[in-house]
Amino acid sequence: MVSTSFFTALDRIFFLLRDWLVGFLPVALRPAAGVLLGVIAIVAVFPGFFALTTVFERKGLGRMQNRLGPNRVGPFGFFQPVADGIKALTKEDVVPYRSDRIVHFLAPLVLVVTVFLGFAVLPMGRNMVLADMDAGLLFFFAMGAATELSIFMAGWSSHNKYSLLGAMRGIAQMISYEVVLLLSAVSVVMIGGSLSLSKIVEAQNSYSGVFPHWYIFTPWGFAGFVVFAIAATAETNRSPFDLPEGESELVAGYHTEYSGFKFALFFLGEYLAMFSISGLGTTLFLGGWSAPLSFFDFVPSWIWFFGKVMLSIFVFIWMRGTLPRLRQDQLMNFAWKFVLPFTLLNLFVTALWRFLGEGWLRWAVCSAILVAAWALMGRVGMRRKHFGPRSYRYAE
Amino acid sequence: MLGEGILKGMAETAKNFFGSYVSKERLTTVEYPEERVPAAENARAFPFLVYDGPDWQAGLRCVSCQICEKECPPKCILIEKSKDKKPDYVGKPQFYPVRFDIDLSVCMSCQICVEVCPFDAIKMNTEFALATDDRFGGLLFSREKLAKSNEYYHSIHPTEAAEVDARLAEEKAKVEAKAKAAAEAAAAKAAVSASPAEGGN
Amino acid sequence: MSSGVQTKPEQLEGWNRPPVIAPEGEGELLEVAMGPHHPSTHGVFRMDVTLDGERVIGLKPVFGYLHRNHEKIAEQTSYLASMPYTDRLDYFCSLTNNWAYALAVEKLAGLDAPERAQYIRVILAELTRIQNHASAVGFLLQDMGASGTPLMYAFREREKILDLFEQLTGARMMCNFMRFGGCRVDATAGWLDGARKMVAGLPNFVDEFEALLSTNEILMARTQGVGVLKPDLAVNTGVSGPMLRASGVDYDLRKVDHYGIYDRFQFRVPLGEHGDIYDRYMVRVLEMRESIRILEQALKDVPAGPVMDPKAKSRGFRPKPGEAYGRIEAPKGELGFYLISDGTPNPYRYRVRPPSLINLTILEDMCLGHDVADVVLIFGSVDIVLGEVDR
Amino acid sequence: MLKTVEEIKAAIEAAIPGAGVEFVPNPGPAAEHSLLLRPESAVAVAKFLRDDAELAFDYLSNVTGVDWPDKEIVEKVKAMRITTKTVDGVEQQVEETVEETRKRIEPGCLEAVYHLYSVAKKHGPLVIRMRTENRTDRVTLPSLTPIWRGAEFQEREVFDLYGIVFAGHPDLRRILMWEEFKDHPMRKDFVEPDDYEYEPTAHDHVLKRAQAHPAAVVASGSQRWRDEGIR
Repeated sequence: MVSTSFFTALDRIFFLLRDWLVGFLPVALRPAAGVLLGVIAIVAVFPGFFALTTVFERKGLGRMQNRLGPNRVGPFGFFQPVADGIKALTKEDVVPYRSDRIVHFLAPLVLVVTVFLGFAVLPMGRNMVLADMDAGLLFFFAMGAATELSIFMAGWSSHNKYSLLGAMRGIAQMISYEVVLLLSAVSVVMIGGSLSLSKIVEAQNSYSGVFPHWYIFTPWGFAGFVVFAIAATAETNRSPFDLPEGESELVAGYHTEYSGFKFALFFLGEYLAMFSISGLGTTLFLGGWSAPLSFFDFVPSWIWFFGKVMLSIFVFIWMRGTLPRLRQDQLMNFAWKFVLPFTLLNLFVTALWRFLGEGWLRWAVCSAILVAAWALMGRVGMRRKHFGPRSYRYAE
Repeated sequence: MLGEGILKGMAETAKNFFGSYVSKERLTTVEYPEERVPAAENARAFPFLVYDGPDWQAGLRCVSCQICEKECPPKCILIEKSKDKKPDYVGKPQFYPVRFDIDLSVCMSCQICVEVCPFDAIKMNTEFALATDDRFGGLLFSREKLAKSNEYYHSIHPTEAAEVDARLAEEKAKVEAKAKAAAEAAAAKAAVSASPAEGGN
Repeated sequence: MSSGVQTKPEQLEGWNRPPVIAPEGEGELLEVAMGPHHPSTHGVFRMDVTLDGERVIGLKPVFGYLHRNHEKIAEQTSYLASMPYTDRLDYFCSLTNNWAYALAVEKLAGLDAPERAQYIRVILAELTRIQNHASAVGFLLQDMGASGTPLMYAFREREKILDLFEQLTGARMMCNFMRFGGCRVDATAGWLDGARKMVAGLPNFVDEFEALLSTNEILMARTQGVGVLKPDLAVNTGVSGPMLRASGVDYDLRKVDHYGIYDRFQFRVPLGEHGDIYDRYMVRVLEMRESIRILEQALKDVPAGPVMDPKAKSRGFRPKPGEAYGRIEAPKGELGFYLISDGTPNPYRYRVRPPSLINLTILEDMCLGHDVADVVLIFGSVDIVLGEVDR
Repeated sequence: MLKTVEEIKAAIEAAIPGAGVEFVPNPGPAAEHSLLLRPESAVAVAKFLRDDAELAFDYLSNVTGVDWPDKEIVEKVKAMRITTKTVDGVEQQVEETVEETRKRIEPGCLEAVYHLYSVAKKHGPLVIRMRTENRTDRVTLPSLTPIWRGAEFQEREVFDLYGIVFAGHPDLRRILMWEEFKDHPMRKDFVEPDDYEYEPTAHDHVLKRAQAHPAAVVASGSQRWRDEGIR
């Protein structure tokens, strides 16, 4: 019993901490102070998380490429982000002569602020959500869409051809994949019956035997998750959809003309967007903060949440380490001609799942439809675009 | 199926990710300043001058023939010939360089000076970390800096140095034998020419 | 001097210019100077690209940033002293550069390399080819945005090959190894064993390399049907090497010219059918496999014997007056040296036929009508080294 | 199998009357003899070489220039001279062999050398050459780029480094040197300007040479350098 209460306390540790801190204040100020503390926690924790991720990313990429990765600053190179931060802070802030200075200055700020706002609705643990809105999902997507603005601001104001091309690519790509992202989330809403992210997690937080009822373990959920992952990668401009940055073509895309701390802000924004979208994916398909097996329930819920986010970050890094980049027209084709129809089909399959009732039949039917659709559309698409594996002849 | 190739590639990177923790074959990195790969025996960096014996000035093998100066592709060698002569390793009087400069900032480590040297006087060093912050002359090595003992040569290129030593010893033996023969002949001649005189006495 | 006589392309007979691509709709064209400082121009190289949106409607390559007049330097020094300069042409494959130059001088002076030297040359050239192709493909995929993973795998193997080079020649990249009438030093039995061991591990590497991306859908979508070079145009443009063979032209100097001792080895010449980037990629990968085959055969029985022609001499080398053009199948294409001797110790005329430069002739034709992202790929698939282009 | 260079010459002359192809022997061990084309008929000959079914030289491997500066030739000539001598009181005209030293200047030229191969027939090389009339003002040769596109960059390079103007080249600009550069660095009489991109190094004989330089200026080219103050 002692241990149970200990783990419960650990699960609620952030609340206890907050209540203890807020307890020093007059009662009237307590709710506001509590929220403020939450905001501070998010603003403090996630950049720290970002710093760690950069090291892990570089080390992970290094290992995938049979290198060691950074290992010079501090033990195992873990202080590398500190060095990087100092470097970014002390660097000269170069603003192009003919740029639109105000917009140029605002762009990174807009990015970081809007991305931070998205965290407000993510349930990071049992009851750990800053603003538990009824339409949390909608709020999240609204905030996500605002990042496009900042990219365009950056690209336009820089007065640089590469930046402009990068920004144009970015806008086109993000708008296209926004549609897919939303539609793949809609299937979750259809089953979960709520736009509130905490309710969606609650809906998944139950077990058959030891196995959880996460949406990813259903045919429509798995398909939805795959599509969501594709769209999320595109939305955060990560490889293989990193065209707006397109290092080998566009130098650095929309942030070519940024240096010093503004560049660091862009960098931060990109990673924060990655965290928030991973958090959303976790919430929607991976059961949010719920434990993967019922007997692990005692582990604090926020550990599960962050663990799952970390896992998805690893997948992001893994993809970056493997995949080459798509081309703009292929990216758009893929979004509108493959992913979008597939997502629409998935909506239909979700509905089917909802109304077929319990039993093996819905499993078989839904899986068959989705697998067949994926295979067929993939084959047709590859044939239409005339690509596929080839065999080679030799001259003796 | 669409995505097959992508999954195959991902499996490959995953294999390398975990493989790099267990296999030395995969993780070939050598963390340079702390650990170093031993230099290959043939490795070459920059030239140095070989001397025999304890005194570098007396033992310098270079006879200032200036072939290397002429053949050096980037022309980084500057030699000034001595006016007087001093005996070389076989005892034959030879010129020696009063000045032998190699501008290592220009040298491109091609080893042609070594190849063309008929006296095995210039060889390649394996020391490559010569960075200096003196841009004008920090890498202009003079005789003093270039001279390295034969023992040092043996320590960096043992096989090659042994061959060179054997060759030189052979030459020396040949020269000595010749000199001995000549001396004997001269002695004999002297004896022959002396004997009538003796008889005359 | 005036900039010469300009004739409009359409007035020329047989002038195989690319079709002029007109911009679509209205609006301004964007002129972007890609380079000289750009992440994927493989050095200091510039492409003045005219863009309609992201579509390329004009491209002019500009180079010479690395020009050092290598030919003039060579004409002012002795034959031997040019050898280390050839290392610095295509600094990825110094050994094949050495060989091409040695071959030309041997032709000029009537020398012949002994058996053992020929074997060593073949071994070194094929090792060079493997490491060059691996890195070229790695760089191509790097340009495609693959975060350097394939490049790092290529470099991992290259590291092992360079170690072999260092053990034999004394240097990793600037080998300066071949001589007129042979090789500078002999390969020891230990070195040959090391090479055998290294070569035994290579097929594994190529398999891994192929598994990584060869059937990757993104790669296929990006490269297939992009940058197509038709065989007759390729021949007319003097394109050589893997690029020519990717267009389906069976022309491998190892088979055609019978230089060295390539006649003795069994190997095949892979040919592409479409002449696009994917074919160039795959032809390189398949050539690596064939090189491994040659290496296995060459390393099996290296005959004993000297490695230098006894007629050859390092000092006072003066070929008889005359001229010679020697060419070999370097990893990048046909590398030729044209030499005129006037009987003095210095060549009267020394000319390098740089495959990288001549393969670039066709760059504009291949790029027109494609996206700016494809320009980078097409350029990467040509496989150039600026040290050789600019000389 | 490839015909000999003489046979090719005969084939050309049969196909193009008045082509005026000249045979240039190569004394070296390589024995790659070449054909000297006349600029007027060079394009026609090149087209024939490319399109003839038997020759099929479809692959232009190498294009290069060679500079042959004016040569002063000192030769001893034996000349028959008719002198008037008085022999036995009679004036007679006698032929006499006199040896005299003559100096003559053999005019130089710029030469473009093309190495042709056949990909279709897998034979080669055939070396063809063209020569300009002199090295100063009459330096125009016909471009073979319309026949072999492979000549495009290489002819530009020859133009850049040697100054041969290829008439009919679609885009004859400098290729390796920068546009503003004067003179042609691969010519034998080109004198390196010691003063451009100069920075002091330990390897500093350059400095001394530069100071001694004005006296050594022989070529008008480097004088132009000096005049226009390029550094």
